[in-house]
Parts: sequence; structure tokens; C-alpha cells
Amino acid sequence: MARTRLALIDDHQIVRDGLKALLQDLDHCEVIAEGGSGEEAIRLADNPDIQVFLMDIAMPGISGLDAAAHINKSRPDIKTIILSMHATGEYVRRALSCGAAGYMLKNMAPSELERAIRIVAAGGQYLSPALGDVM
Amino acid sequence: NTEQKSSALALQKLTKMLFNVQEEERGKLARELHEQIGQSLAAIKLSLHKANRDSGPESDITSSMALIDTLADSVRQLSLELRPTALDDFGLQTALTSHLKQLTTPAGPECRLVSSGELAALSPQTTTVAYRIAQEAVDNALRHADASVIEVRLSTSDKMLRMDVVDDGSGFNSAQIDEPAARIDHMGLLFMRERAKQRGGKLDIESSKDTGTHITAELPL
Amino acid sequence: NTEQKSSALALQKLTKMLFNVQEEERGKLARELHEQIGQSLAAIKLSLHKANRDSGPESDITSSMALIDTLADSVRQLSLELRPTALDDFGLQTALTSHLKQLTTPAGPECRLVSSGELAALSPQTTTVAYRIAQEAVDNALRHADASVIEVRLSTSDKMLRMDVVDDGSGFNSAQIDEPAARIDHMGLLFMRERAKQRGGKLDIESSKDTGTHITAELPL
Ligand SMILES: Nc1ncnc2c1ncn2[C@@H]1O[C@H](COP(=O)(O)OP(=O)(O)OP(=O)(O)O)[C@@H](O)[C@H]1O
Ligand SMILES: Nc1ncnc2c1ncn2[C@@H]1O[C@H](COP(=O)(O)OP(=O)(O)OP(=O)(O)O)[C@@H](O)[C@H]1O
Ligand SMILES: [K+]
Ligand SMILES: [Mg+2]
Ligand SMILES: [Mg+2]
Ligand SMILES: [Mg+2]
Repeated sequence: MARTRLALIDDHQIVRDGLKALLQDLDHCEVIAEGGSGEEAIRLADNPDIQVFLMDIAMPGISGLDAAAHINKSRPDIKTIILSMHATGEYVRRALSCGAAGYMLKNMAPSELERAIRIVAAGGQYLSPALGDVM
Repeated sequence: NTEQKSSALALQKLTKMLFNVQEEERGKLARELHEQIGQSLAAIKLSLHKANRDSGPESDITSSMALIDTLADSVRQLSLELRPTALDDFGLQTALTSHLKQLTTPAGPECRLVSSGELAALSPQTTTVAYRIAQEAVDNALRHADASVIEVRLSTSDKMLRMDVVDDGSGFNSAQIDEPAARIDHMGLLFMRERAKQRGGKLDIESSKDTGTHITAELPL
Repeated sequence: NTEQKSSALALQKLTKMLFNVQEEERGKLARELHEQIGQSLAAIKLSLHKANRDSGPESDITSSMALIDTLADSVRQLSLELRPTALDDFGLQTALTSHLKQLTTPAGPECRLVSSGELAALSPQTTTVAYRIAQEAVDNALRHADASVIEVRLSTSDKMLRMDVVDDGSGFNSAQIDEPAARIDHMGLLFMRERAKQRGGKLDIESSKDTGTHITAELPL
């Protein structure tokens, strides 16, 4: 089966490194690009190989949510999973209205990450179970 | 009378500034906690997940520990910037000594503390006020004076603490300080003087191009 | 004249209180960072040392991760208390809604927000001032009123935001508020009024035993 090709966007290098290390162990996906800002994400969206964005919200300049909305218009085929520190409904709703296909918290377990990528790559929507009570 | 009116106005401005400073400080800290510290914790957790999955190769655990050390350092730094615990635990001299030591870099001016004899015991209020005045005065000297030495001098008499903050830098026109009109982004000297006044003490500023800046605070013990 | 004199005196007291509040807040936070967070990090590190020595039994790593979750929660809570990021990211209504939700407990009064129609856009200054006033008024109602409902109401007209904070509790003698003499440990109402004034708005307080307390703030958008 073809691997899902990911782009990783977070302004904190240590978070990116941590995620990359985890994703390396997953067979069904590979990280082919990374960036540290919403602007970079928008630029990376020109890359036809990218299928899924893992996107931080809080970044200097254009936020991950605005970048997701932008990419959702220019490349509707790309799926974005928002990685967030916020477990509040408002952020989740905003993410979905920006066209995000997934929303998960940064302290998730790797198994969750694996599932989320599988589901959005197949065209579905993924919301972290930890959000159950805020929606 | 007009003097009272203008002093009321100046105070009005001052409280406004204080509210703004407080709000900004809170906002900055809240973001820092949420972003910096929160992100680091998330990263540590990720690397432990990995350690756990791979049934714990030493290198993953070791790198998690390194991340924790870095985080602990920045938490310590943040705490220090807010209010050094040394101020409560060991008093003004110790807190100022470490503060000045931290500010001294190879490229910048030497920052040092000189105490004349044994100091009398200081009240917590005076300890705080003196520390904040010194902090602002030294910060100013570092940022504006282009000095080669910045010296904080402490001495106590029967009832008073005297503190001098002296630099050999470029000086400035200290007559401007009493004009609140131009002081929206420059609050340091104003706050300094206000703190001294509210502690029942006073603050003098002397500055000239030739001799640099000399600030004297006198505060009741 | 005496009115000006006494208002200057009141302002003088206010700035003193503000300096004290700021200093206390900084001190509390600095300790919390240094002790609470610092200690937790040390504990996490210890448990990882153990994991490493025992060549990584899962249970040690798992317990380290649980410690990190707890720590991340308290960092988030600390950040929230300082200044909710939702205030900047989503504005007053959202920030107040979560704040009130957090304050509502099974045992305590119901805290709720009611908005009349669509609100006009608020400036960042008014957003902050209104949030701080609501926060203090609700805190007072929770602590002093023994109410069963605490309601915050928002509406905007052409140029103004109107905010009411209403409780059905025990009320108090609001005439006392203007006597600064007795107000060393009671600064909430004073700060509230001062914040409104400095934003070019005003604050009214009505309180009685029978009807509870009703606070009205009007602020330019
Ligand atoms: N030691 C000094 N040497 C040279 N110039 C100084 C010195 N201290 C103050 N100044 C001058 O006085 C001005 C006012 O100082 P003040 O501390 O009030 O404000 P600031 O340092 O500019 O801003 P803030 O303290 O609010 O961050 C400075 O901008 C600087 O031009
Ligand atoms: N909603 C209320 N219901 C009943 N009493 C109130 C209410 N709000 C204020 N009060 C009374 O007014 C006093 C002054 O309130 P204020 O907020 O100024 O100070 P505080 O709450 O006592 O202390 P601080 O706000 O400084 O922590 C309170 O101590 C309380 O007795
Ligand atoms: K992989
Ligand atoms: Mg970020
Ligand atoms: Mg300054
Ligand atoms: Mg109160």
C-alpha cells in the first residue's frame, strides 16, 4: 500500500523532532516536508506530493487555522489535521470551519496519531476522543 | 490649584500605565507558559512515547531527560525574572549580586555591587523597592548609556538605606523626567521615583555628558 | 481645594496598591514556577533515571508520562488564570463563557452569560477592561453574596458596550466603596471603577439586601 505523504508544521523545533521520531516508526506514512509557520505551510501546499498536513495552531504570523483555511481553498485535495494545545470547543469549531479534517491534542498517544492519519487520508474526519465533552 | 490638578493628572496617567503594564505582563507570561512550557512538555511526552514503544532504548530516555533539563532552566529563568526568591530568602545584597553577575557579559560593561560596611537589617518593603529601583536603573544604564562600568552602592545609616547607581556612560537630560507628556513608552524613571516616594523615601537623578548618570535613592530601613 | 486634594490622595493610595498587587503577583508566580513546576520536573527526571537504570521498564516511563500530564494541566491552569488566550483569539464572549463555565460547580451558584443580539466588534482595550471587571464582579458574587444565580449580560449600542453583572445574593452597603480609608485588603471594587474610568467609561453599583447586587459598566467600544 502506498504511504501517506505528510507535511509537518510547528514553530517549535522540538515538537517537530518529537513528532518526526514517532512518525518514522509508522509504516503507513512518511514525512516529506516540514515548516515552522503558516506562511511556509501555504508555500508548501504547492508541492503536489503532499497529501496531509499536520498543523500547529499558534505560530508567529499567519496562524495554523488561517493557513488551513487558505490551503483548503487552493488545494481541496489536501487534508489538514490540527495539532493543538487547546481542548476547548471554540478552537475545535474554528478548526472545522477552516476546513480541517482532523483535530487532536498535542499530548496524544501515538496510536491516536496513527489512526487520525489513516482516517483523514481515507477521506474521513477525526476528532480526538479527549474532546468528547467540549463539543 | 493647578499644581494639584496636574499632580492628580500625572497620577491618573500613572495608574493607567500600571494597569497596562500589569496586563501586558500577564499576557506575556500566560503565552509563555502556554506556548513555551506547554510545548516543551508535549515534546517530552512524545519522546517518552517513543521510548515506551521501542521498549525503552536508552537514547530516547536520555534525550527526554535532556529536554527536561532545558525546560527546567527556562522555568528557573522565568521565575528569576519575575522575582528572585533570593530576595525573600537572603535579602537585597545577595539578590543584587546575582542579578549583576548575570548581567555582566564579556562584551558589555562590568556590573558590580559595592557595600559600605555591614548593612543594617532592611524591611521587606524596602528590600523590594530598592531591588526594583536598582533593576531599572541598571537596565537603563545597560540599554542607554554605553558605559564601561555600572556600579550599585549600598550603605545604611541609623534609619536610612542609601543606594547609588552610577554609570560612566553618555548621560541624558534629566530635566525631561518631570514632563509626563512625552512618557508613554518611557516609564522606568517615573516608576522608580514613584516607588521611592511611596516608601517614604526620595530619589535624585544627576546626569551629564561628561560624568554619566548618578542615581541616588534614600529609603527608610 | 479639598476635593482635588483628596482625589490626589486616593490616587496616590491606588498606585501604591497597584505596585503592591504587582509585586505580590510576581512573587507568587515566581515561587509557583520555581517550586511547583521545578519540583515536578525534578520528579519526572528522577523517574526517568530509574527507567534508564533498569533499562527502561515500561511502568517507570508510563508514570513519568502521567506526571507530565499533571504538570501540563497545572501549567495550562496557571496560564488561564493569568490571561486566557481565548480573549485575544476569540474575544470577550468566548473567554467569559469558558470562565463562567469553569466557575460553575454543582454546589455553587449557576454562573451564566447572556448576550443581547449580535455584539458589535470590541477594541482590545475594551475587551480586556470588560473581562477584568466581569472577573472581579463575579469573584465578589461567588465569595461574598451567597447567591443562587450570577449572570453577566452583554449588549452593544452604536458606540458603547454595556455589561451588567447581576446576582441574587445578600447585597452590601455600596456607599462604603468611596471611602478609601477602610480599603487596604479590599481593592476589587476600587480597581473595577478605576479601570472603567480609565477606558473613558463608567461603573455603577447598586446593592441591597432584598435584590442582591447589580453592577453596570458602560465602555466605549
Ligand atoms: N543611565 C542612563 N544613561 C543614558 N540615558 C539614560 C539613562 N537612564 C535613562 N536614560 C534616558 O532616559 C530615558 C527615559 O528612561 P526610562 O527608564 O524612563 O524609559 P526607557 O528606559 O526608555 O523605557 P522603559 O524603562 O519604560 O522600558 C531613556 O529613554 C534614555 O534616553
Ligand atoms: N456581589 C457582592 N455581594 C455581596 N457583597 C459584596 C459583593 N461585592 C462586594 N461585596 C462586599 O464589598 C466588599 C468589597 O469588595 P472588594 O471587591 O472591593 O474587596 P474584596 O472582595 O473583599 O477583596 P479583594 O477584591 O481585594 O480580593 C467585600 O468585602 C464584600 O463585603
Ligand atoms: K514512517
Ligand atoms: Mg506553536
Ligand atoms: Mg528604562
Ligand atoms: Mg473583590
